[in-house]
Amino acid sequence: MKLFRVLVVAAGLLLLWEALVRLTAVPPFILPGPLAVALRFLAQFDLLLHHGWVTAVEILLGLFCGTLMGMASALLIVASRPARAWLMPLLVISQALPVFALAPLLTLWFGYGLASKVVMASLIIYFPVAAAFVDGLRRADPGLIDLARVMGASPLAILLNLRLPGALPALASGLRVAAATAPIGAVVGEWVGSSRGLGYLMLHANARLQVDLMFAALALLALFSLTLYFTLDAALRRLTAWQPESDSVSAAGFSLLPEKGPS
Amino acid sequence: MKLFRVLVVAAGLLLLWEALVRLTAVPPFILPGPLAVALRFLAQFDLLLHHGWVTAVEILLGLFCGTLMGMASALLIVASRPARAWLMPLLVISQALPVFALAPLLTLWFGYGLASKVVMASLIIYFPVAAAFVDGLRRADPGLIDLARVMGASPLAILLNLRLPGALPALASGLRVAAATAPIGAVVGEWVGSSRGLGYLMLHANARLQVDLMFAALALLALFSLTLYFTLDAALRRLTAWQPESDSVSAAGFSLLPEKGPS
Amino acid sequence: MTGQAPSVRLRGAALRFGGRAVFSDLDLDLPAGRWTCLLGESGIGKTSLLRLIAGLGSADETRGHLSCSDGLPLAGRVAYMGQRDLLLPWTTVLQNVVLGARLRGGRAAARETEGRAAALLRAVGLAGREEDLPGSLSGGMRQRVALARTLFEDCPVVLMDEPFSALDAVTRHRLQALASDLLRGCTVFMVTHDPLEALRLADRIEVLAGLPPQLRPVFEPAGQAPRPLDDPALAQQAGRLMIVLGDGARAA
Amino acid sequence: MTGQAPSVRLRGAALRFGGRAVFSDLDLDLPAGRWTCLLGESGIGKTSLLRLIAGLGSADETRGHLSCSDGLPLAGRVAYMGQRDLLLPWTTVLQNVVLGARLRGGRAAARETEGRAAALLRAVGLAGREEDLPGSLSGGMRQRVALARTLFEDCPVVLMDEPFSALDAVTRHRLQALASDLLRGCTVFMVTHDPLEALRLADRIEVLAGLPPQLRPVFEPAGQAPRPLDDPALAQQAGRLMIVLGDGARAA
Amino acid sequence: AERMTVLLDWFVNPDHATLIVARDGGFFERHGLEVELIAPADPNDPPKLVAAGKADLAVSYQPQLHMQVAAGLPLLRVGTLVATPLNSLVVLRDGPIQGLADLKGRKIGFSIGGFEETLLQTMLGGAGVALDEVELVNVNFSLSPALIAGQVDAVIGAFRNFELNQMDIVGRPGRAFYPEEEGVPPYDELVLVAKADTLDRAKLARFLLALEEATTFLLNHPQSAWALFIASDKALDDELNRRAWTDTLPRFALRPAALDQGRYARFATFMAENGMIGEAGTVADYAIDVNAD
Ligand SMILES: Nc1ncnc2c1ncn2[C@@H]1O[C@H](COP(=O)(O)OP(=O)(O)OP(=O)(O)O)[C@@H](O)[C@H]1O
Ligand SMILES: Nc1ncnc2c1ncn2[C@@H]1O[C@H](COP(=O)(O)OP(=O)(O)OP(=O)(O)O)[C@@H](O)[C@H]1O
Ligand SMILES: [Mg+2]
Ligand SMILES: [Mg+2]
Repeated sequence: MKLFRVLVVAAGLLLLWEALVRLTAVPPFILPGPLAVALRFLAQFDLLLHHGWVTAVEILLGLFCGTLMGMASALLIVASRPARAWLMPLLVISQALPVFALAPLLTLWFGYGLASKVVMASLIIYFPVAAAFVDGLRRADPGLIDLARVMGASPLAILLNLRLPGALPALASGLRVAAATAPIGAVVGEWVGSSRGLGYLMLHANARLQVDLMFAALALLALFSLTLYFTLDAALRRLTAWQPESDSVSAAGFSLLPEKGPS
Repeated sequence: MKLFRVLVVAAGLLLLWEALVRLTAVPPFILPGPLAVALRFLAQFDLLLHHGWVTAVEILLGLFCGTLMGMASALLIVASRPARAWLMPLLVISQALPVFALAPLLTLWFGYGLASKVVMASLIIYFPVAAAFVDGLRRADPGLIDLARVMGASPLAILLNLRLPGALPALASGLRVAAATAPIGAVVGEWVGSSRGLGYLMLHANARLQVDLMFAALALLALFSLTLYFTLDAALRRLTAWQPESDSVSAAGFSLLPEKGPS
Repeated sequence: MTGQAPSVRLRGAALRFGGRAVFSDLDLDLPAGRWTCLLGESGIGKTSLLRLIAGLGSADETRGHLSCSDGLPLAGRVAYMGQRDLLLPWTTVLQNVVLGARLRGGRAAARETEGRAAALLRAVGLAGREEDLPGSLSGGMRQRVALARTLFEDCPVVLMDEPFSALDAVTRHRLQALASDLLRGCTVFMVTHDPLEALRLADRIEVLAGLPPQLRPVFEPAGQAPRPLDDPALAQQAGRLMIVLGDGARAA
Repeated sequence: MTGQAPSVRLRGAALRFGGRAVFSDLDLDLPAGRWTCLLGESGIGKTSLLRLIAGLGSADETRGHLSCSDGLPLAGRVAYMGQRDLLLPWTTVLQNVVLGARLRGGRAAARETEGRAAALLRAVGLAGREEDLPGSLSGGMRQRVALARTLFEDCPVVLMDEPFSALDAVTRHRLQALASDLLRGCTVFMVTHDPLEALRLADRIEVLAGLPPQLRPVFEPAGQAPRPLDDPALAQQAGRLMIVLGDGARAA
Repeated sequence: AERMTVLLDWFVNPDHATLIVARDGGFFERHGLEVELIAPADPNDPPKLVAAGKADLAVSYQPQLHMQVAAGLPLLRVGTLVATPLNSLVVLRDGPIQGLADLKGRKIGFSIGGFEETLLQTMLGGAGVALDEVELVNVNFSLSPALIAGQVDAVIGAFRNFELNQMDIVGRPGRAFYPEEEGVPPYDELVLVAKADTLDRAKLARFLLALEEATTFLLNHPQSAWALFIASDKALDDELNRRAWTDTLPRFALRPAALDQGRYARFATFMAENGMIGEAGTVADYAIDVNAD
């Protein structure tokens, strides 16, 4: 059922794409049709796989480091008010600096290899994770915190046992955004300078007007994002299952059968 | 007091920057010291202001459109389960596509003017806003929803009167991320094609080895981000004042004086 | 209360959470225009039964037949006061009271009813707190706002889950009289833990007890509610009711 | 309870939210090892007073002098049961009961005490629900978990805010006896709305009433708590207490 | 073997043929060098990184070299890859622009390199059009798409061996105007730069010798060289590269190490006259012949 839906979405997207190409008469060197892209995808599957693999590693490492850094900053920010006052502006700035300005600096410090891409991807997902987590941590139920204080809990114990679990749903929100953003982080990281990876392949293909190859790479990247997002989503849902959710549909009132005849 | 803190943060940042430059011996053509940048900032204030103004307009419009689109998608997603099934993957994909791949397409459709930058800035902040808002809307207290159902409320009335206000804190989280991200969206837009704006100025300065001018522009951009973030933050805090927050510090227990002598 | 209140008839109600059945095959009649009280041990399923009648499902399986004496569906003419106060934290006390009007008719409709809501708030002793946020109220005050909201709904059928549990004896006594007065003619179903409260207000008392839980109609207190608490008959009945409740507890 | 319970002495307590003073210049003595009950109208400031003693501030201004008979600070040896149940929604009932041990001593310390916690859960009638999440409990069950958690704390001073309000008469009766038994020798301060409960458990009853609210020591019921409810002396005292409460309400 | 890191100016393309062939044909190896080629995405970065000591050599452009040295980067041109300009102003062949004078009031797209305004000023000036009579738009990577899609009327910064073929392949052939025919002194498009203060002349001499041998091989055996080139990366084997390959061959510097002092001095003077650098300076400040002493 779920797989079926995904397939239908995919088919719908492709149709939309085809329609777009036809209706707006976009020249193929700007937006090729899905068929051309699919053919190219199959024809250069090895190449895509080779570069895709590199990018996948960067994405996962970036997600890992970024999440770790983000969570650590958030804990720091919530643990002490001074940290918050000083760290928050830094955090915001970290988000606002365009990569290309930092690229030479990053290459200088981290070299041309994996490291600089991972740093880039981490930087990009760092802020959403940290911001969401901070918000979650600060929104802990004051009643619970009061209770813990009377119980003689240290601020650290309160952080770990009360604020942290309570902030998981908010953290999950941030992580979902991060999961969808990490691929673009890695690709932008490859922009810093590389000779492998989907980002490299795309720029390369773009520079040479191999637009169908570029879109094939793009499709693979989108696939990564979706896989990452929905895998993480499922995992996070399990972790925050205690949190009541109310779909407009799922929590609908049931209806009892009206009585038919005397029973 | 607050202003004082901001000033201290700024001073601290500059010191950090200076220390970085000195300790790591970064050559000035990769990272100039803060003094050189400040001098350049003053010397070319008019130029920076001219380009900065363009970018500021793009940022604000992008933030506005992106937020609107994100909120609308979130409402749609929560309002109907089918919309959720179909729209969510699209949303994730929208986040995962690197802008530069779409840039030729976007400029083809929207030209090199304001529109394409606004579209790009909107695209970049769209997902964080939509994702956070969806999470907030779905986390409405099921008890409240039940109550409203018994009261005979339509799903729309429930959405507007219960889910929406309840989701404001989560939306605020998303908006904070958006505020910090919007500037980079506008800059990337300019970078793809433009003849004005801070992004353009940065590229231009970079190509001419006017690294201090580039960093002056970067500083202005960071200033934009900070202003935007903290302004929005203050506004959002007022809007969600009903939400209990518990700082580790502010919600601390007070202590009664121990009694001294008979009273 | 507008219109004639119907009687409500529930047959073969069953409810299950996961592997644990709360009850199965319960039959219940709520006589038209009368006040029925439900007592029973904590956790036996009173709230679940109330929610089932209100059409609210969170259980994994819910079954049963529900009908009204006038043949019309119950939905849309029932007011529900939950065990939690369920106030909207982001809006004022007054806006919480007019919530029903707002949800059904929008902001304008709600505004027209604000006078009536303010009068109800005065009646429950919250005059002057109309513009406060619920977060600044005490537990009992919050419960009184929820009560005012329920009374405000003006429905022919009213379901209330421990509506006076957080109130002091004096306020409780006064609000029982108020509710009894305002809900005269309504078909009321109220869960309570206080036998005296049940005896004071109910036309009919049911006890949910046993394993599997069964409904046992116990009393039809005589006289017109609200009955005075110092009535010696009431004290005697209270003793008998406690014995029934104790038996139920021992049986489970 | 470990160690000798101190008496607690509060002088000149004052509390203000925004422009609204809740009370000012209250004096209160909690005799060592005795059970003090506090009654009073809803919203008069009982919870606020309890929180003040617990060292919890959310008011805009809090003043007063607090001391213990042994000269040591009160913090760190007081158990607090709030008016809301305050269960952690993400962890099991058992883990909620051992929360104090967990917060003070970490996971390992908590594990050692799980046996005692399970026994307490059995005592409050929740055997078999140890591994459930609080979200799947009824209101009364949640309150019983909170009670178990408070009893688990084993502190010389215990503050409880309407600890039995969501329980049916039978369970309430049983748990009153349990608490009275387990808290023997503790300095207990309990807010309640039920005069009979106060008469059954308290060594001393205080009523908060008036404008500005003042504490009026009313009763020192004779005999050993928990007193049987069918004691005729108790019924008579209940009548007198109701009159005091009614007076207080009229005065305000 | 001694390791060397060379930063390219852009993704691998036929302009780098001699480097690729020298690496994959074993020419570097024969001179005891193990060379790593790294492609950046921003052509502005490599010179900075070389100046910061993060690589031995960078591929850059002669006009940028003058600007970089003027900005204080410790760089020296030590070799030449492509000895003619490649940059050109391109319009659609069947479009409305027949001569440079037609550009008056038109839109010109450019990819910011830092030098395009001077180029345009000189080229347009010759046709009697002032720089402020055209509208400049930064189109970044999308030079030919922007032109083909009609979003701009001309692009500057297009490489004659590359963009022209690109346009031809998609059926919208272009017409190029060459800077060196429109008043701009000829220059070396692609040069190799090294950090001035840590120059290892002997090593560089070996490097350039290997490069020279590779260039000769390229000219003598274009087919085998092409095979080596596409073997280095499968993605390179396409119609565009094949065409660009042919067009680039005659433009490679046959003597990569050789330095034409007069030509460099003339160009420096041109740059200074146009305000791109403060003063022309002496050639020795920015370019050397590693084999001279
Ligand atoms: N956070 C707050 N902000 C503003 N006012 C508050 C706040 N908390 C309590 N109050 C006010 O303080 C007064 C006393 O509240 P408190 O909770 O102590 O009452 P209470 O005696 O416990 O009542 P109840 O029996 O209903 O629980 C009330 O008028 C209440 O509105
Ligand atoms: N969401 C849920 N998930 C699982 N079990 C539930 C859920 N809600 C209620 N239950 C179970 O159903 C049973 C009946 O609960 P209900 O709330 O109806 O009790 P109650 O009679 O109202 O008790 P109380 O007097 O304590 O409010 C309890 O055993 C409870 O654990
Ligand atoms: Mg219940
Ligand atoms: Mg209270």
